[in-house]
Amino acid sequence: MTNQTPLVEMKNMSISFGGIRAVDDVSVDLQPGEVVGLLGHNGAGKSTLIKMLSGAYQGDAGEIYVNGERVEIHNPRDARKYNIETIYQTLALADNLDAASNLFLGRELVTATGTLDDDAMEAETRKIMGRLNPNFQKFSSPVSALSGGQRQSVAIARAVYFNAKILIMDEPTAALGPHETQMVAELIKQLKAEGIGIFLIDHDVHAVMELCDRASVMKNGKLVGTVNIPDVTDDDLLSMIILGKKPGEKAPAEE
Amino acid sequence: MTNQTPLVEMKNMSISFGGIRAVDDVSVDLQPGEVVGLLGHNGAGKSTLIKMLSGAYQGDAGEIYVNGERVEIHNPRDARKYNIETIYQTLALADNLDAASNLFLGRELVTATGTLDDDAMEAETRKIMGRLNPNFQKFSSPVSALSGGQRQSVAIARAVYFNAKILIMDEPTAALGPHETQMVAELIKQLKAEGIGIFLIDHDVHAVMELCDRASVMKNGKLVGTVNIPDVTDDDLLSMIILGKKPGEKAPAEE
Amino acid sequence: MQNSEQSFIQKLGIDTRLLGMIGALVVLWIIFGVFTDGRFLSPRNFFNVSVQTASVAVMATGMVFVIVTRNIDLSVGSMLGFIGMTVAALQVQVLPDILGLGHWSIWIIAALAAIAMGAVLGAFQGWVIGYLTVPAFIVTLGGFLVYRGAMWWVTKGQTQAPLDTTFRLLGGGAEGTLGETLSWIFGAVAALIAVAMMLLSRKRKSDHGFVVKPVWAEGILMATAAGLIIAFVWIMNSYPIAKGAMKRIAAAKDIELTEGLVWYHGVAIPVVILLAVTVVMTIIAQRTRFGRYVYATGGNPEAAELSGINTRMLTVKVFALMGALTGIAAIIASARLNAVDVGLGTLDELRVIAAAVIGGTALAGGFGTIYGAVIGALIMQTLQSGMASVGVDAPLQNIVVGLVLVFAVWVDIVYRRRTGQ
Amino acid sequence: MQNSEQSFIQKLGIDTRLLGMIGALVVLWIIFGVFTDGRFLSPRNFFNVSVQTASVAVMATGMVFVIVTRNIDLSVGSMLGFIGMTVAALQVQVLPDILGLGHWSIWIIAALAAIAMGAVLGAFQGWVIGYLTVPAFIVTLGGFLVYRGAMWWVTKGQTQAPLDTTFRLLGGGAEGTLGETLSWIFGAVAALIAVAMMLLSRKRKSDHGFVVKPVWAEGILMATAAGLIIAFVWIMNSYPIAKGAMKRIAAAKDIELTEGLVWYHGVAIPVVILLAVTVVMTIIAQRTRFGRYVYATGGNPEAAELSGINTRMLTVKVFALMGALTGIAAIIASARLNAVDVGLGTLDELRVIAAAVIGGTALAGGFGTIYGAVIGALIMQTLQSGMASVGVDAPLQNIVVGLVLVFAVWVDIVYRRRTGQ
Amino acid sequence: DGHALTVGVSWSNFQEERWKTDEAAIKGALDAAGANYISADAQSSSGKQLSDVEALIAQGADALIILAQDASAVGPAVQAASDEGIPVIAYDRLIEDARAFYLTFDNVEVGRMQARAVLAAQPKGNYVMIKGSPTDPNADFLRGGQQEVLQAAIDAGDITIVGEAYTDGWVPANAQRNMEQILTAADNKVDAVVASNDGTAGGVVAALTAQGMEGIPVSGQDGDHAALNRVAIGTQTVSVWKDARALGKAAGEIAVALAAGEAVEGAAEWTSPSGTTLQSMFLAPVPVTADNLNVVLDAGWIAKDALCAGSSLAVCN
Ligand SMILES: Nc1ncnc2c1ncn2[C@@H]1O[C@H](COP(=O)(O)OP(=O)(O)OP(=O)(O)O)[C@@H](O)[C@H]1O
Ligand SMILES: Nc1ncnc2c1ncn2[C@@H]1O[C@H](COP(=O)(O)OP(=O)(O)OP(=O)(O)O)[C@@H](O)[C@H]1O
Ligand SMILES: O[C@@H]1[C@@H](O)[C@H](O)OC[C@H]1O
Ligand SMILES: [Mg+2]
Ligand SMILES: [Mg+2]
Repeated sequence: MTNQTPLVEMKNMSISFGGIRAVDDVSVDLQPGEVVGLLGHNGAGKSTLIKMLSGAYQGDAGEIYVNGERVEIHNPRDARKYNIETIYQTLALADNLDAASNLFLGRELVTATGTLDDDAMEAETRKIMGRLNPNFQKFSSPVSALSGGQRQSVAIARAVYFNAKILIMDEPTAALGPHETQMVAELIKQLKAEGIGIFLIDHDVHAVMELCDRASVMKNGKLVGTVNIPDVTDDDLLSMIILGKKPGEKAPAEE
Repeated sequence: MTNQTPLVEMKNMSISFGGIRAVDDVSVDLQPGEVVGLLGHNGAGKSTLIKMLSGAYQGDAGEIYVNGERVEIHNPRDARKYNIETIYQTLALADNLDAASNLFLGRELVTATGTLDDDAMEAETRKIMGRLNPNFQKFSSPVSALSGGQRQSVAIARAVYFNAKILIMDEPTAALGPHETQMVAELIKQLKAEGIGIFLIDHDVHAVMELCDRASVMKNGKLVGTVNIPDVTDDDLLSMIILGKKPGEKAPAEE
Repeated sequence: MQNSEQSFIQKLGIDTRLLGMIGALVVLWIIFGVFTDGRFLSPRNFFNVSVQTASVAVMATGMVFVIVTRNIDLSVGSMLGFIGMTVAALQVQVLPDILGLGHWSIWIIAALAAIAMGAVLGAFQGWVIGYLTVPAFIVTLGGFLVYRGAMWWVTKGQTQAPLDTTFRLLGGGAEGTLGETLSWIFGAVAALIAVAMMLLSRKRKSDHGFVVKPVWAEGILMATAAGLIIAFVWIMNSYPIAKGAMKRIAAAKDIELTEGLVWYHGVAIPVVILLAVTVVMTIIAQRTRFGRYVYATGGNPEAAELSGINTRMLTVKVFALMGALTGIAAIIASARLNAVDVGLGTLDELRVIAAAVIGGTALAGGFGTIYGAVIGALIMQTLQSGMASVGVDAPLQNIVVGLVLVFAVWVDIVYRRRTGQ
Repeated sequence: MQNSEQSFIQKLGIDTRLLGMIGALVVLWIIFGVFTDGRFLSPRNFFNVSVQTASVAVMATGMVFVIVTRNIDLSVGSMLGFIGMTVAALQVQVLPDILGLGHWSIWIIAALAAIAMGAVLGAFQGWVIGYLTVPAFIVTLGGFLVYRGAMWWVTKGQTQAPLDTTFRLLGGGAEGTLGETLSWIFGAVAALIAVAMMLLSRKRKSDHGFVVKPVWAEGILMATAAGLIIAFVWIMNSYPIAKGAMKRIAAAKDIELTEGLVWYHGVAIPVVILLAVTVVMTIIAQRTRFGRYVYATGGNPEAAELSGINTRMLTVKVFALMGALTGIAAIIASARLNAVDVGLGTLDELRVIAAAVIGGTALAGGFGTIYGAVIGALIMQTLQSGMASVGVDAPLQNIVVGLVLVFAVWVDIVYRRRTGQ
Repeated sequence: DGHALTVGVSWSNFQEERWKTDEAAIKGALDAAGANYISADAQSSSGKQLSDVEALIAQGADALIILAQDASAVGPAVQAASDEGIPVIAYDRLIEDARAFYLTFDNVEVGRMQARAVLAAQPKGNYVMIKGSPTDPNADFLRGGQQEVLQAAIDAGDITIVGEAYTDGWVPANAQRNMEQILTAADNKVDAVVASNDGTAGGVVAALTAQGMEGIPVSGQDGDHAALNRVAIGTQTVSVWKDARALGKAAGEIAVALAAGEAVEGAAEWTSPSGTTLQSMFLAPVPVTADNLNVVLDAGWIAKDALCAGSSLAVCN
């Protein structure tokens, strides 16, 4: 790890739901142009952790630093101020609106008179969707009429269209076909090259090995550890996820 | 392919939404104890095809045979009559109910006096969830409080708990962690051994190669072709998905 | 402090929603008590309020199902009026001619007719909603207009009174109660059943090897439940029957009244009906398939349909049930007034929906409890009766009721947020 | 046949929902026309119905936003009454004392006060709903009670009349119209604007290289739009002013009336207001960020919040807008009656919500159009006025209105299902 | 001119029991004159009433009978009618417009009669005033008349008003609840109740019965059958009877006369409290008590078995 100021640092984050600790004293960080994988079993707390960064949840404890400065993120609007963009696992689309409306939601293009410029937005949407999902044609249907993968493409497009500095991707390719997945992988590489920092949650260990620089593994709300990808094998990662111990460490006693 | 009566035959199925053909004259079939993969790009029409079998949609044209007999499936209740169980891509869970209530929805266990036996249902749920997702503990929370993978485990449990003869799995492992995915793979093998026929939609070509006997590939609503898995390679499948042609065939003209 | 309070409640395992509402209710009682020099806290007033609440509360339990399934029923007030008018005409004009005035079976026929009529009307509305897919708002708004008009036609607008003497008991009043002894028996049996149910549930849980509440917590809960029931009976049994009414009753029963003799009311029959309805509806909601499907459909209609639930037929059943309960409410309301005029039930739809919503039923569907709706009805009635007792006049009453309503719900929301959902 | 009809409509690109509703409306008109020997289709009756619809329709456009964001507003009827009473008292009791009776600015002050008052009351309700998270149903039920009570207090229940003479014009009537010439100008300008907007949108689309409608389709649409506007003005301009009213107007303007002279009404001012509100609200709904956020929030509140929309503030704005529109409706309603009594606005909340729902607004949120709500209001008013014209006996009128309401919505649903959504 | 006259009637709220009698009487008078009857129900909304009147005019009415929801808010309706030269009859309730013909029973007088009858039965003690709907101006007229009669006794200290409440929408169930709460607050120390109509009286009697207090003086109006039966049984003291048949018949005849441009026999000028002078005709209300129940019987207003159920009065035997 270089010693330059990290783009994002989350320190000692904790949050509970109804008395149960979903995230328990977890710290992770991210450098510009770096992809950090977040791994862990189902319910480990990955989504909950990144939702504290994106403003969807407010943690019970912990500190967040962006570019070395302490920030308070109370809601998604705060996160946008710091150019944090998120692809949520649940996609967070307004089902009754079409792809373009969803893509530009909260940041609509307007004409000179201040009214919505739907045509310009649709044109832009066609461009970016062409890069993500070449089969996609349903520009005037509400997204509720889209297939699972089409919906996911819209959510991805939304996060990458605006000039994010920090990108959070929560299982972005879960519903994507092999071709579409490949296109997203290329996109990630390109964004990384542009100096954007990315948190990538993905259950596919191969993809993580291919795309990430580092990986943080969680188990039952706690951080198991963070490793440099070049230093580990697929199986190391798998055993961290399943056994909850770093390579060479002894498994911790189950709570 | 053996010549015994197929468990399921869907012949020349078609359905349109607002004038656009989502599924166009597709035929597939399934033998007992066989796993047939359904592949295709996002929006190819896989989910729509199987929804005509599960009773969620009614096709515009086509015929369905179960055990060689022509059947009419107008709604999900009809499908259940033929022991067809489905794991929907959208999971189809009642968010306000807990895992056990969702698992037994429509087929609740009752006590001698005819009232719901919630405790028995919870006990059963604990058993089956233990086999699918050992970390799962949230038995009394509504499923809206579960992580994406936990929700998917509940949906899987629901489909496999009851004695299905025909099982439809629409991207069952999309949100699952590596360990949980492995457990589902084992489950599929075991169900197959019990003589159950399975339609498996999965974007992971490796998984399809490992689990399936045959694979049908769709593109833009049409069937590209059906192949025996032992006869093809990963790359054959990929090129069928992306180029829309059977191995050795010429690519069809794009519409 | 807040945390220890929270964990105490958690250990007891009661939902904070219930506590919050009961808290809001108790606060209202105390405020009105202060303003009326304690009269509002007299057994007499508790008796009054309990009877006044019954009709709306009975309907509110049904409205919970309607709203949980993402529907609404604007027709209940009019339907109550229509049913009330029809069975009143039956008692006043039709049955006496056939069976003779005061025949013993008149009240039974009338009561059954009311319930059946409600179920049929409700089922028809449910059919239009479920099978013809016309939105419930429109269908029941139509019903609201139709029943009010139809009510007029039954008797050309004429008030029907007086009703059958036995039927009248279903509305409460000095005669329409269980009386002292029966009330005690009723209380004891109810308390026993409550405790037995809790023990049974505990046993079932531990049979399945689940963690159960600590014994002390279970003990406190049982004692509270039984205690509340007995306390309620005791209050109702401390409200003496007025001298004039005693004379009337004594005369009717041919008893000699001695000087200094006091009789007490006991639990009113409409309240007994309400309690029975509450218990049955709670069981339906929590312990039957039908109830489970109601909540599942409200939570996710598509998921319910995909799970093999016939959501259309479910809608028919839910509205039929709502109608039958409206029939019961019509019996109580008409018997209590001993008359049915064309205004009967006016605005009741708002009261009923408000009771359900105050009681925590979400208009977006999927959530709501029967006891919540009953307590909601009690809060609404407490507000109205309290205002009348304090002597606030109608226009000001409305203002105060409106403000307190919003305030009470807000307090409840804040309380629940504090104690962690 | 069905298919070719369908594809013709598809090519025209109008939504079948709109066609279905207009169809239902036309059917009602024809039926009433037959039953009244054509009187219902007279210019006079179209004029009446258009004015009668205005107040409810203005509020219905706001109710669309309220319901789309998954809220409800039960307070509009009472709020209309309260605002109406307050600005009536202002005109009758306060301003004449300060400015002198009949001062030219009275109507302006009164009108602005009405709108401002509505916006403030609405914003406050919205704040309680958005920030204190009390359900809209409860908050506006509270408002319903509070405003009705408050209205009584403004004048201790006394009716306020007559209103300022200029203010009165905002309610229509023989004097409150644009007159013949202005109406023609109004119609011509409106038709031109409609055609220009369609051309502009076509140009923008083709500039971005999107497929546009065939020229013939676009032509038919433009001709229809312009034609409808001109036809409407023509009908309003064929309704002669009654002799008595002409005398009065002539006297007021000091004109000599010659024998055989006929004046025509032209478009009524409340209808002009309604059209202006409809256009503005449609632009807000379809062409502004605020409108987009309203629909997004209704479709998925969490997604909207996660997309950086301040959904709480949005709630405040939606209710403030609803309040301001209620203020406008109060102006129309009170000016039309030239008086405000304590019953003003009674039951309007139901009419307004019904208009929005008939017009296709889904109570579950996310869907609804402004024009739909206006047509919904027109359907409701047609039903009510038609009943009074046909000569059905008064008590039967409610029944028929209720039945036809459900029937009309059902027909619309079946029609849309047939033509594919 | 060949075609028959049409008379339009606009009801304020047809739901209430008494109007059906009025309607029958109006229809009867019109039938006799060969005129047509058309009607509409404003459902307690003055706005709807204006629309209704417009519809009735558009329908070709030659004369209008209006039961006004509000005395001032029907102004534009009268205006519209007079613009077309159509005569308007203010039926039962005042319309503040000189162009209208006012035909009514005097409501203040009704209030006086109610109070007089109760005062006669119970000259001293604690009184409760159950008023009508706060949105009906008649409620205050009635209350005013009641006060006139009671004032002296109040000043003398003979009478104390221990409770007073409006009844939302004249709904009996609301009156019952208000009465219950007042009885609780007053510890049953109530000696007489002045209720403003028969419906509210019914609610009051139900509340009194629960306390065994049925039989104390209670007033009402309208001659509702259930109320007359209570008078016969002794649980209500008086129902001020406004013979709707006479009023309706008169209205029908006057409408026909005015439409034909004829003068109305027996009409006189009358000036309202706020200074509007109109042509008018007043019919006399009759207080019906146990002593003169034969009046309603003789008039054929009610059948004997309906009046007498459960009663042992002389008229009933
Ligand atoms: N809103 C909530 N209310 C209550 N519990 C919650 C809520 N959100 C998450 N949880 C719980 O917190 C834990 C962590 O959930 P989270 O969604 O972060 O898991 P995850 O690591 O993203 O899992 P997956 O791989 O399945 O997406 C889970 O046990 C879940 O049930
Ligand atoms: N209810 C619907 N209304 C309109 N169009 C629909 C509907 N459901 C599906 N479609 C369309 O039908 C096509 C096929 O969708 P389907 O969900 O079957 O795709 P899929 O092959 O399952 O894709 P994925 O891999 O993304 O899940 C898509 O273009 C989709 O937009
Ligand atoms: O006769 C009464 C009438 O005058 C009043 O306006 O409304 C109530 C009726 O009982
Ligand atoms: Mg997750
Ligand atoms: Mg799919």
